[in-house]
Amino acid sequence: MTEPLLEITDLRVAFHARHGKVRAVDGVSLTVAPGECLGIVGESGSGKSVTFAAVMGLIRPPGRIEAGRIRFAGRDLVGLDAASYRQLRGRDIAMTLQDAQTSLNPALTVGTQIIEVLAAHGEGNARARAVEMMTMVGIPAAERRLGDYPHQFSGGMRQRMMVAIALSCRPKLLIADEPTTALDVTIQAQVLELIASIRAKLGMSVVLITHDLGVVADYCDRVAVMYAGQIVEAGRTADIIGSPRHPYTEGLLASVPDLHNLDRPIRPIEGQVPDLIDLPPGCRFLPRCPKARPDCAKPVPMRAVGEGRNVRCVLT
Amino acid sequence: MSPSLLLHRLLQLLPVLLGVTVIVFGMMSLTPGDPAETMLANQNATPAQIATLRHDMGLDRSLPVRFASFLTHAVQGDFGQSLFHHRPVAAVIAERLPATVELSAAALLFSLLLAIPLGVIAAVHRGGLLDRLATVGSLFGVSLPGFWFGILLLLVFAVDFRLLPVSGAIDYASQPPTITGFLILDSLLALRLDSLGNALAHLLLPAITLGLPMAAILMRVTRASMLEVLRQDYITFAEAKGLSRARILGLHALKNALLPTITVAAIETGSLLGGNMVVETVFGWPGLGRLVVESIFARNYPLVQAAVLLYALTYVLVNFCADLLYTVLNPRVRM
Amino acid sequence: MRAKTILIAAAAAMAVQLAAGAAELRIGFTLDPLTLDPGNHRSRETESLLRTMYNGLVAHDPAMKLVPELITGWTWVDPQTMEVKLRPGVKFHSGDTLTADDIVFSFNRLLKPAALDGQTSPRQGLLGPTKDVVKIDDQTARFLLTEPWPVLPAMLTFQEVVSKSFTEKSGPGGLATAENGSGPFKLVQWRRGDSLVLERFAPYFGGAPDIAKAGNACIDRVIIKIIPENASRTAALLAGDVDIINELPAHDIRTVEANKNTKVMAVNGTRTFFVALNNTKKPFDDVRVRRAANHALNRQLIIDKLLSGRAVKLNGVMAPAAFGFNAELPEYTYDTARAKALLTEAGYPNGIDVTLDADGPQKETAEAIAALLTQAGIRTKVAISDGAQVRARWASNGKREGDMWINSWGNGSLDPTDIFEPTLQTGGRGNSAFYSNKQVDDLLAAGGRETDSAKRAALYKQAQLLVNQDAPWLFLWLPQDLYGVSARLSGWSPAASGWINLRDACVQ
Amino acid sequence: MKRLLPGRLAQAAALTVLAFVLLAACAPLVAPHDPADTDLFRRLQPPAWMVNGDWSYPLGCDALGRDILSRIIYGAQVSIFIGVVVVLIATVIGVMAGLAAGYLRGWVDRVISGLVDILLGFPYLIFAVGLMAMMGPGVLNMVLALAYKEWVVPCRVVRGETLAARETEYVEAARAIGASGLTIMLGEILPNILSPVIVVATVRIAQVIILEASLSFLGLGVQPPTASWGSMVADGRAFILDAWWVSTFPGLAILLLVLSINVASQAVRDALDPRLHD
Repeated sequence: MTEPLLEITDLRVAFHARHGKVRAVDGVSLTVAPGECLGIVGESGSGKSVTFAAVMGLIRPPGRIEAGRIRFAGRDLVGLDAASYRQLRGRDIAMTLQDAQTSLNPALTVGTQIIEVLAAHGEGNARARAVEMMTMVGIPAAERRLGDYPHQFSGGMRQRMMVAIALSCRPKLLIADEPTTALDVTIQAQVLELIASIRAKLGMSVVLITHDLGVVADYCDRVAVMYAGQIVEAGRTADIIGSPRHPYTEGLLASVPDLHNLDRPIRPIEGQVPDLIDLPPGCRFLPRCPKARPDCAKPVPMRAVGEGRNVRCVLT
Repeated sequence: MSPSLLLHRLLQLLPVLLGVTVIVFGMMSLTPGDPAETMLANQNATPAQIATLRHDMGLDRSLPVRFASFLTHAVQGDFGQSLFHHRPVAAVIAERLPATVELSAAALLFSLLLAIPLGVIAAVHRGGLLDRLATVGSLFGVSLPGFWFGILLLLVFAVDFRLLPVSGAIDYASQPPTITGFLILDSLLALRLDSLGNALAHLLLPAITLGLPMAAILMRVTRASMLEVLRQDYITFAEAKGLSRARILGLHALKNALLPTITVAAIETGSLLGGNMVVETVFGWPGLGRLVVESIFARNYPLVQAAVLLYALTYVLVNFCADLLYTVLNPRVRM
Repeated sequence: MRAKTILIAAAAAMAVQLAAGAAELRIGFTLDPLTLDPGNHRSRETESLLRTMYNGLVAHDPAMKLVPELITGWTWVDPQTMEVKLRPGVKFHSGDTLTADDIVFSFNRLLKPAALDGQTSPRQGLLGPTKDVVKIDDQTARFLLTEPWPVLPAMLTFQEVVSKSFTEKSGPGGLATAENGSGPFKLVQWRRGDSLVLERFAPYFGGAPDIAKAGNACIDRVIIKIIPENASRTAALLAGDVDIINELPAHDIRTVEANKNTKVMAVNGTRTFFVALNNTKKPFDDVRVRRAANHALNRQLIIDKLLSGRAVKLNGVMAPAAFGFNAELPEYTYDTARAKALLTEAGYPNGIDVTLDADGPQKETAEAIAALLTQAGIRTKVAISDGAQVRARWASNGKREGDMWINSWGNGSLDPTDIFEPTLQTGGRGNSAFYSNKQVDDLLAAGGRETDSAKRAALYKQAQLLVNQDAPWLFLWLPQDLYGVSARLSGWSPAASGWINLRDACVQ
Repeated sequence: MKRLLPGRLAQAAALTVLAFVLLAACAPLVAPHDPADTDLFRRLQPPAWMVNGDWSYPLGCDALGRDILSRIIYGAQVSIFIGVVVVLIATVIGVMAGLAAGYLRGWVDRVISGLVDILLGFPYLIFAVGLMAMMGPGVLNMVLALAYKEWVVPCRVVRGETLAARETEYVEAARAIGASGLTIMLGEILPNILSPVIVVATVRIAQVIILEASLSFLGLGVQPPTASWGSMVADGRAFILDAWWVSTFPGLAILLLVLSINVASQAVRDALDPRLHD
């Protein structure tokens, strides 16, 4: 196996609130290989976005990285000075956000917003590169549209614009945070196809953060399922979709409609994501788990259960 | 904004100006006291002489006649004679206007220059020491009666340290040639650095006194809207793009955060114009505010009417300009 | 950076001032002139400022004695005709020579209806029964009266002479902003609301020869800065920004005296302060109550504390320096027992409840008076309103609802006609006490006509005694006019008339 | 309460406001002297710790020898009364007008917005000075003179919020089930827009106290012997050169109260504005 592009080891991120410490990310370890697409799945509040905010170096007070290591292309990112981090962001690691509607600055032209990334990272010929990038993501008449404001674009075009901005410096890693939630199904597919095709063209790695297992099934090589700040199951996509080993993964799969088996009933997971303050030491899914056992109340470690596959459950 | 829309907006102002005129006229006519009596206060005169004086002042006509006469003349730009100056109201006001405009503009500039950076700093360091210092510090501005604070400044900087002049707008020896009537502008146009320095030295304390309360308000608005903006996705996205902090705060955040600041600044121009009269009295500033208060007390009706109309017009125009600026800053409302 | 630039620039500006200011005098003055037209205002402050540029036919010497100024003297041809001889060689600032035509023109502007571009001069009333001024020859003019009015020379001090040709040339309203007087200083610039800049007028005729050291002015330039706020004006003096300030508040005397570069100058004023008691309404319709009020007030205490002792008690209407002042008026001594006895006698054994009206500037004094009266059984509330409002309330043709009004009346001519008649004659314009005494009315009427000084004085003394007995007012005091001046000023002294006579002022 | 007042500073501010209100309410019990007790022999007596000071008059005496401390305590009544009553009247009127304009739209909106525009065109102080000159002095007239224009501030806020709330689902739902306009305005919209109204009101109380001081400066203050802080500063400014204490102590009282109101209101604002919570 080649050296991973991104390697997160035992990452812990906490937010200090008035009534206690919120452990948003609690011992997450994962790797992303060059050219690979990794899916991160979980409900909101599972820590998936925070994990990658930590990778981007965008954890702001009251949040803090308490422990762990983030290695990217051979460099340690935790504790990296602000200037170096700034050079890294947007050039080597790029990120798109959930909603292009709110992620593009309404007061600036899209031209400004794409050219400034190139300029910030010392790329010459920024204007031409910007037009090239916009054309690549499928924005027609790119040259002419540089002077337009985001509100003059349709939803899908805005999403493409965001991808164009993120990819303008040809990053090694793209973190796509919920790229599809705000879009309707057709455009969703277009955007994902776009990312997939550019990934192939540029040979970059992609982390796809989503709560949609269907999306993961179609586009990701591997997947990590997160729950309450921890990874509960990780492995090759086909393995996990085919035979989930963690009750939470099972629950997730049961809660989405199966296009291949429409007769299967949809069952949402009962209960709520626990409060991340003062968590009990045992399995975090325990209160909602249909298969709970007494020894679930003890700390549950991550265990390897096959080739490249790990599960955090006493049942396995 | 298209020319026809501009015209439409301007036409909308007319009812406001008419309303202001009616209210002022009504107020002044219901106010006890008589300009002729005020003029002859504690001096001898026969009833016949007072009657002549009232006739000369136009006070012997009935109210509706006076109002109609004022209105028909006012639309032609004639606001009548100032009762005590015996010169056209327009001329008397025009002489005092530049000083007031200059002071108000300086106060506005001062408050914006103070409020925006402080508001940004406070928002960025929300809850931190700088935030608290900026918040409490700016509140001092809004918590002090202007006339008292003005006198204190004057005692410290003009009397104790003798750094700045006590009163007036400029020293005789430093006067620039009159081109526009605005001292700062004239100094610049004539390239007179000594005049500019002298005018600024005179302007400093009044502008601070007048601008401080507004600075406090604007700082709070900027802070709040900056907090709101900083939570937006586009700021996170800008950070993810690896932009410098200066560019993120100064361009991405501020361009959005300034919108409420501009709106409030335009609205607060009203209190700025009103605050003039207090500050002008303390600093012997030759502006309009002092004249208007003196005129209210002396029942100099024509001058008060014209001045209030002018204030209303200024207010309306400032807000109009703010709207225009708004469209520049916010492309979504561009029409 | 900005602050530094400003400081440097300010320092540079000061340097310029010093170089140019060897003989420059700066004055901090309360109010901007309303107009520069001597014929079209009724403001004491405006007149004070105009007097630095204009001259009158008659002036006051430092002792407030009448002296001829633009004329060599006046003679009564008969009780209704006064002749004046013009002083030769008087030049206007324009260089024209002042002639009898100018005098005739100046006074007819004031006298004739609609003579000021269709408007009648508000100063007409100050010339009493004068009906016309006619030219006899180039150096002589006559004042024609409809009835004898011996006070005319004193009243002439209030009027200034303008140039006929200049006035006609400058067109309607032209005199309001331009000046062409004959005084020791000519106007260079009037920055409205900010300052007046005057320069020495070299061909000045020298002024009234009866006032010592007639001659040209000592200083080259005068800058009169308008500083309305009292504390700011005093601050300007202390900071060295100005050399003379008018209306120095009595409580700032200590501060100004304590400063080694400044001192206080005072002159006996001409303004009588009093509390008008409503003689037509209970309880002050009873003379015993009015007398009780006069006994109840410790005037000396207020003078000592509020006015820093800078005032004289009055027992009547006239100032001690005025013509016909009766120095033998009995004093209502401070005696609360007597006050209470008088109240009881009048049927108010438990005292009375009254309201004292005052305008803003009199608030402090009114409150002090009210507190002292209250202690003596005249329970007094103070009601403050703006000046126009109080005056409307106390107009002689008004509703007569008030109890007491603290008021004052100026008497720049120091002649009874100018103060006694309007304030105490039945129906007089300033008769805010609504006082009416036939005997007093008759004495005043006679005094107004009497041309023999001694007899005239006797009439007024008699009238003052009657008023003193009737006590239509709560008699108060006559304050000094206070000025703050810098130590570098010499040769200047304040005038009782309120004029800032700058001719003899010098600065080091 | 804890949620409303984060931070020790805000708590201190709230306590200060409370202390001033209590002081005002219990003035006769707390004040060492009758605030109108005049004695010219005590004229401009300095504070106790200075030469010629006297501990029975801890903050010194004013121009008429009245105890400054007692006058500040009684003055709190007047200043707080004016501030609170003006803002209360203005808020009630402004909320009504704003709701009507924002919800009913049409000619109601045009009339109210027109009036608001006209009043905004007047500089506040000139309007108040004019009204005071018209109605005469006194606390009640001052309250009226200030409230005549003050209502415009909450009115604008409420109108804007109502316009936004009008389009929300809960209002549409209420309309769908046939609720009357009045019920919707008072029952549905008002509770949802109350927090900006409260925030604006607290800030405006402070502003009104300052405005009252400015009116006193222009000679249109409360009637003696009543003292408001504003009138004390205004009257005392004349003595600032030789008796700084006369205007400084009431000035500090205004500063402290207004500062506290503002700090507390900012905390209330931060707490009530859900958008500021993550």
